[in-house]
Amino acid sequence: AVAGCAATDAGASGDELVLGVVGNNKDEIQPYTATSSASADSLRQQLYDGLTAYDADGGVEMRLAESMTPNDALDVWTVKLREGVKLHDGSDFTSEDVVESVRFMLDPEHVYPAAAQIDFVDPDGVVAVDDTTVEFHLLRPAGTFAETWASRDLLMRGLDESGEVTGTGPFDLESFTPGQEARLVRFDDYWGEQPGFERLRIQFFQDQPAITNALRGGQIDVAYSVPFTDVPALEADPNLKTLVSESGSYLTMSMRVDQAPFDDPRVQEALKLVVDRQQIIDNAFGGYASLGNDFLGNNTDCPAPDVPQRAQDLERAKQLLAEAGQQDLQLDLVTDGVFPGMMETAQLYAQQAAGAGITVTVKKLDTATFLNGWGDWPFFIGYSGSPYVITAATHFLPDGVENATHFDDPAYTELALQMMGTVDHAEQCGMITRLQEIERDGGGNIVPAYPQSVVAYRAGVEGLHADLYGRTSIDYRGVTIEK
Amino acid sequence: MAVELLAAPAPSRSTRRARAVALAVAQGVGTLLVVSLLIFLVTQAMPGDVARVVLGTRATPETLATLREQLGLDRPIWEQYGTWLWGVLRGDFGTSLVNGMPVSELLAGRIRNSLTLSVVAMLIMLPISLLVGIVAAQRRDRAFDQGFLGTSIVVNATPEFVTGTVLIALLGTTVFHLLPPVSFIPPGDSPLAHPEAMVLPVLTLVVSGVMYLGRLVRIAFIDAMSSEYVQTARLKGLGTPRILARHALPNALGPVIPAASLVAAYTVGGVVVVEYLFAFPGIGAALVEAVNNRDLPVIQAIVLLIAATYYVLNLVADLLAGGEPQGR
Amino acid sequence: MTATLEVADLTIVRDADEARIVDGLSFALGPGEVLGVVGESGSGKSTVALGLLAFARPGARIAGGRVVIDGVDLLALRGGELRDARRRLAAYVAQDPATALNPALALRTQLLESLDGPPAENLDRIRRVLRTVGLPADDAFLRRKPRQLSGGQQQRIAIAMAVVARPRVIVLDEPTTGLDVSTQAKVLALVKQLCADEGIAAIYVSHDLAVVADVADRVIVMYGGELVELVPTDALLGAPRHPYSRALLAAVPSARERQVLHPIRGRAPGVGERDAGCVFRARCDFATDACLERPPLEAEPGGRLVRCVRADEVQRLTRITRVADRPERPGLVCRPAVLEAEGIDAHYGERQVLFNVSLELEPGRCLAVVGESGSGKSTLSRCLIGLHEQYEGRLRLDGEELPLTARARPAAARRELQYVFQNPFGSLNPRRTVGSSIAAALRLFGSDGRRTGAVVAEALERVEISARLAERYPAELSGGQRQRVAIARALACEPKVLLCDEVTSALDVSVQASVIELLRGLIDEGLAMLFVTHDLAIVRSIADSVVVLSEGHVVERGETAAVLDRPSHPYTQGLLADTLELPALAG
Amino acid sequence: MSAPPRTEAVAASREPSARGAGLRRLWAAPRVRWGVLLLAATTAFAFLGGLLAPFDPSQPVGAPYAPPSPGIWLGTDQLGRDVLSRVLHGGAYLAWMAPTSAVLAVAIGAAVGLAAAYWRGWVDTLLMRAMDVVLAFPGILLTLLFVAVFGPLPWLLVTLVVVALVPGVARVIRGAALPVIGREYVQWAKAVGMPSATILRTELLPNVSSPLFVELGVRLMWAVGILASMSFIGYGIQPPAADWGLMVSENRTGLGIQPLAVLAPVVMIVVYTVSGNLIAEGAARVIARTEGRAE
Ligand SMILES: Nc1ncnc2c1ncn2[C@@H]1O[C@H](COP(=O)(O)OP(=O)(O)OP(=O)(O)O)[C@@H](O)[C@H]1O
Ligand SMILES: Nc1ncnc2c1ncn2[C@@H]1O[C@H](COP(=O)(O)OP(=O)(O)OP(=O)(O)O)[C@@H](O)[C@H]1O
Ligand SMILES: [Mg+2]
Ligand SMILES: [Mg+2]
Repeated sequence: AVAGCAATDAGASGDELVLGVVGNNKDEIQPYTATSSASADSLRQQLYDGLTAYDADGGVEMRLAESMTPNDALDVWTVKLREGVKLHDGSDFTSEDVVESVRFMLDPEHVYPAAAQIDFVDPDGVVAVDDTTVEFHLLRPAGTFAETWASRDLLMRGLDESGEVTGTGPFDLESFTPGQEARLVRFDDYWGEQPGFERLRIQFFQDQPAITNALRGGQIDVAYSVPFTDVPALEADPNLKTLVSESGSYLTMSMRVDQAPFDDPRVQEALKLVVDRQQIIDNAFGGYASLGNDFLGNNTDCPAPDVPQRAQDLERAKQLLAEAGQQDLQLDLVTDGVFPGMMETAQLYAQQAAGAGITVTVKKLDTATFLNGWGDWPFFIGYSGSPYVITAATHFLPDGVENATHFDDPAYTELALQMMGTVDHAEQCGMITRLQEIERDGGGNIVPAYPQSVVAYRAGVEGLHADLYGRTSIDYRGVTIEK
Repeated sequence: MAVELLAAPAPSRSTRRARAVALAVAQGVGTLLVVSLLIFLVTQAMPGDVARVVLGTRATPETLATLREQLGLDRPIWEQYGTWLWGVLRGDFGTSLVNGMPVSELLAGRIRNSLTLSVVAMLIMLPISLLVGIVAAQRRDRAFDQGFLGTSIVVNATPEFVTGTVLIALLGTTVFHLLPPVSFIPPGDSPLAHPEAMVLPVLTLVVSGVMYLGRLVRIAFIDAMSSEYVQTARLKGLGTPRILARHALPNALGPVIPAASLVAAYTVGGVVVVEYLFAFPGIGAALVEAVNNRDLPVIQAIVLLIAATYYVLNLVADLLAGGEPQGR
Repeated sequence: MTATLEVADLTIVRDADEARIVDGLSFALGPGEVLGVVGESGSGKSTVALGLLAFARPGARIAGGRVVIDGVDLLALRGGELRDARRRLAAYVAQDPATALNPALALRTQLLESLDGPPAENLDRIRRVLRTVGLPADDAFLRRKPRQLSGGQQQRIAIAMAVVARPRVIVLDEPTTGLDVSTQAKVLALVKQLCADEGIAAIYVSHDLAVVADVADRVIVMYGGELVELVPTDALLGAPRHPYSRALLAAVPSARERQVLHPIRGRAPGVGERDAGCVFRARCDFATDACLERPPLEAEPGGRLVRCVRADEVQRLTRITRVADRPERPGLVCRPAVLEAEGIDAHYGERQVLFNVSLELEPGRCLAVVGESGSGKSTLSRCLIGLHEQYEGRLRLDGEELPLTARARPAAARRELQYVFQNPFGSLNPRRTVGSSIAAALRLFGSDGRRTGAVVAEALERVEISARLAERYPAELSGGQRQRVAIARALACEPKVLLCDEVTSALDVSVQASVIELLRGLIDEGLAMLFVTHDLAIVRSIADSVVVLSEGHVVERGETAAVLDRPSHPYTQGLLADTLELPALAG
Repeated sequence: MSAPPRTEAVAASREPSARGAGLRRLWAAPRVRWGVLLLAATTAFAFLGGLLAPFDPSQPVGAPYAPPSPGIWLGTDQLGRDVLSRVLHGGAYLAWMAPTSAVLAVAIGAAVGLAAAYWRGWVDTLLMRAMDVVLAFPGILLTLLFVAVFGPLPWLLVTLVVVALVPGVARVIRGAALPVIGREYVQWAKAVGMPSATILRTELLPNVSSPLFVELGVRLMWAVGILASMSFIGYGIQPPAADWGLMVSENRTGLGIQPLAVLAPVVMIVVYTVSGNLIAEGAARVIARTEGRAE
């Protein structure tokens, strides 16, 4: 009731939507920076488009590309661009822009980590055939070409006359201060569906609690995401609403399977068996999750593998440990706790593991320290949010950059490469399901739950849509606000 | 005995003072140098570097090497320090390692924000502390005094984050929605243009500050009021208001000024918690993020700034309180 | 003649327990008259002085009586009226101007604030008063802060501040205690002149009989918060009728002739420690059973008041013998000097404070070092003991070269040279018992641990302190007792030379007398002593020879009698002239 | 050296003459006594409270942020753990870390302050400059840096608090010691050649015991504040440990629905700190009183 006199920020009046997200000083406007962060992502999604994109359910849709056609060997792809796409400076988006973007990404000097996702593209083999046609000559055949370009890291940029970076996205940038705020205005020549409001302000926060406070204080309209533990407090507030989506992002408790004691499958199995998944769902995710079954990837539109749900079995776990001679296993579980649920899951897991005589000590590190040991931590909390095609390559192939579990299963590798060389979606799905089965039983990841993502927003914001890839709060197609 | 306290001739006193100030400044610069060197060395010992932070989990040995080379992290640390120091001596604080922005540009707004926050807090805190302290001293051991002492014992015992959290819940989110719980200050705007954003952080600082300073004022006043010169003033037939204002106040300020300057230094350098709590875009918050990012030039600039502020405030307090800076 | 000031039954009590600090005091005072108030420390002098302005320090309360000035009873006034009265009728000068003047305010402000009326006129008045008290009256001077003045100047400002509003009565509480003799002389002359010229009645509080004798027309002797005798000054000095007055006089040393001093035994009672009888009973040589009841204050001819049942006998039976009954020490004994100092130059930083000072100390003799405040007396003794860092010269102990600093000296030398300080309140560690302080000294010089207790007791007995007090902390001792413990500590080390720096200047005359007599005894036992003082009367009582210091230079030296009777240097002559002396005694 | 004090002191026969009269006088002050008792009670609570806890402090016993119910008297926290049990366990760290840091800081600070005051000259300059350097470091920065280097180890946190507190103590004690060093008994001790260490120990130290006590109280209070704040901003004691400061931080967003999860630890922190405050207050009063009388 008192909300009427809430001291909302001056700019929030009229036709402006304010988004709150944890910010980062590292953010830049140009899309090919070394860092990836939620805040940079929320900004880039407004400024740029990709050639393709995942839709809300995990399927691939065309964006700047109108079509993608391979040759028979799958090593030359012809991309036809959408007609009439404008850059923010008013000029047309053309194939030249695509060539420039791709080459920039692939140039090692620019240290763009996501370039690893398109390492099959030959920089010199990207050719503009005409204004709206680009030919990609690949270093090796790729079946998942369209899926690959749907990655949110592979956006297309343009350059204006002065060489400044510009984009084709639904919003044009007005001002940007890293770590503080970005102001954007609607780009009226946008080729796609327009947002229903004029201005967008992205407010960057240092931490999550402040976002929650700001939302409750009426200072922001939409929170990028909220910690599950905050949800009850937010739901109790009559001025706020929440939108729950299934999510393709989840945390894992991961172990280095090439190292003792985790190289012993009995130990792996035991560590997976001690998890009381329902308790984690209820207490770490506030109920906003579904049972996880220790494989990555409910982030596709493929059906889940038909495997039994793993459940807590402390007796069996103890027995396995005894067999492996690891009765009093002592482990450090390392995390930087940056994603919601990480600390909570870690704490609950430590508590549950104690039931099988395993001593798990949770170690929270600052991000830099955590990253410094990345790849070396024997037991840590990881995070995965990319579509399975990418996940398979980066997390499970022996030379995958994010393969911190040091998983190396020849059967998996072979199948994964085969999957990436397939264009047929149904066929791909079949293979993905099998890959997931392999990692469920032999992989180093414990996936206790598949969390949902909860977006909280001010009543009055209409039209936000559930999204498997966590874009609920930053995809404003058709969103309107009423102050 | 008293007779030998003959005044030294004025000029010699002031030259002595000037020399002492010069010495203090020199020592201050030395202190800053030591501080910067220590910081530099400690950051070298920190696990992880800016390249790792920037590249995150997708780093490969090659990308790490390239980035480190681009940032100059591959050079010997003495060379890095030398370059940095040389830059500082010419007034160039370098560029942020994480986003390449000049440190001065990155911090200018934040410095202004923090400074405004501290100054406003001090400006409100000082008169209130004086008033409360004087009234409590005047009503020594009566209800007001007892009440003030009791409150201050509890409030002083309450860490600021608790006070702040309670204020947020009370005024911002849960009970009333009167004030914004988070302090947005759009970049480029003066914090003074957003008074509503300042209220809660200032209030948090002021509440703790008043309870601390007010007590010092109270004690200083009790001391001054029981001094012989106040007794003399009474015997001269002066009224209480004049005695308070003219006789007790100037003397009572003596012990209060150093404490006030300490509080001022604290509100400049130690507001991290308050800034963190209200997401106030100041240097405290910037420092935390710089450390997390291992962004050395930013860390160094902020630390030097805080250390210098502290030092200057301290010096000023010495000058105000004791005439000469102590050659400590 | 109507009295300017009339005090009736003034009673001031301690808040906590209603114990009387001042007990039913009555007297009257005419215009221009100066009334002295004397008494030992703690007798309630300051309490009376403040009470006359209807003021009581926190913790005390004026419980009854009247203070009437020009027909106005100050004690009946409240608020604005009282403030007014304090401005127009009565004024107060505190003992220590360094603390009584506000350090933060310019002189001008402090002088002006008690005047109302047009500022220009006030300023005129101030300038006139400043000239009267012998201070510059220019603007630059008026802009100064108190700490930019010397002690004497500060005290004159305080007096100017008191008289500037033309009060009828001015109360001066020991205004010269902190000053040296020449400054004291000037201040006293000023007070006398102001009272005579402006017709101000003055109450002059002091513990120094000589000062009171010099300035006052009549004297109140206070003891234990009571008025025990009120007499015209001459009558007091000639024929004291109260045993306490008599004892006080007997304890005062004279610069003119050498005499045995008679300390008053015992200790003055504290507030709340008095019983129903005569307050002085416990220390009185005349006490009888009759004194178990409190004697009334008897009015006597000549406006004299005495509170003693045996006043007549006191006056009749015992004449005060102030004759030089101590034998002059036989001339030069020509024993070899224990401690010799040669050509001492001492500095503080850039500034030189001692210039080529030489002296010799012989066993069984006392050498006095006299001089004004700041002349370098303490510095000299600090040099000898080795505490001063910046000095040159040569020292010899028993003919052996003595290193200049204490640190460099052998243990034996540090034992043989001992130092007793001016301030009895600082010379003992408050956190050690008396016994432990002495034992610490003994331990340093490797005494036999088992005998320590006995040696401590012995040392205390030597200074006439009960060995039982060894268990006490300094805070539980009186100033005189502390000073004696400090001497005992020095003696316990079996020194050959004792350096005493103004050891009595913080003590009451009665206590001073006991300490002087104690020291005298030690000298007779063969100790060599250097006695630093600014009081020529004490020099006469204790010293065999004298060195006069002025601004760091020795200006005169010789046998005590010779120097004091026939001073040759003008500086010494001036010093002697300014030294106040009780007037020649009857009988 | 102004006018000589001539008040014959409170004489004989009252106080019992025993060693440590200073401490006894402090103890006689009601505030000091209350403070010490409160401190003892809170400390006992912090150490022994765990034994009374109805539940394992890291065991979820219900839904997150559940309101109080029978058996779960203070409700649950953000992970559904029993708030009461966590509060009972949550003082253990603070209860040893805060006093340890305060005592160490006061000990080191006193040593530095006394040495600086006693030797003056370059020793003084060196020590006090060093203190300035330390003071000029924002304490929070030290925390960030060192916790990043070594991790949030309890002994490291204690060290950091000590480092943050020492300069203040050193200054105060130096200030308190300077006049004492000018006192005649110290001069005498120097003159008779008492070894410096002995002078510092027996002549100086006992005579600054009252300010030391005040410092102990004040620093204890600050130590609690700093440690709790460290936990709060995530650089102190780490989850899943039960710790009062951490509990405030963890549960503050739930303040609206389950206020007890925040208020209970807050009350404990405040009570604990008040004890330090009371001690300091009381000691300061005693000093004021004795100085007013004796000096
Ligand atoms: N406000 C007070 N509260 C309690 N006791 C007091 C108070 N004022 C004075 N006394 C006590 O009363 C006695 C007389 O004090 P007063 O200062 O009047 O003595 P005095 O004669 O002036 O001594 P001195 O020569 O040392 O100045 C002392 O024992 C003192 O302790
Ligand atoms: N610590 C010091 N630093 C600088 N100057 C000093 C110091 N102590 C004394 N002086 C100066 O040295 C001179 C001699 O001082 P000293 O104390 O020896 O005099 P005194 O004759 O003992 O005086 P008093 O009778 O007042 O005790 C004085 O002018 C004094 O101002
Ligand atoms: Mg007095
Ligand atoms: Mg002297």
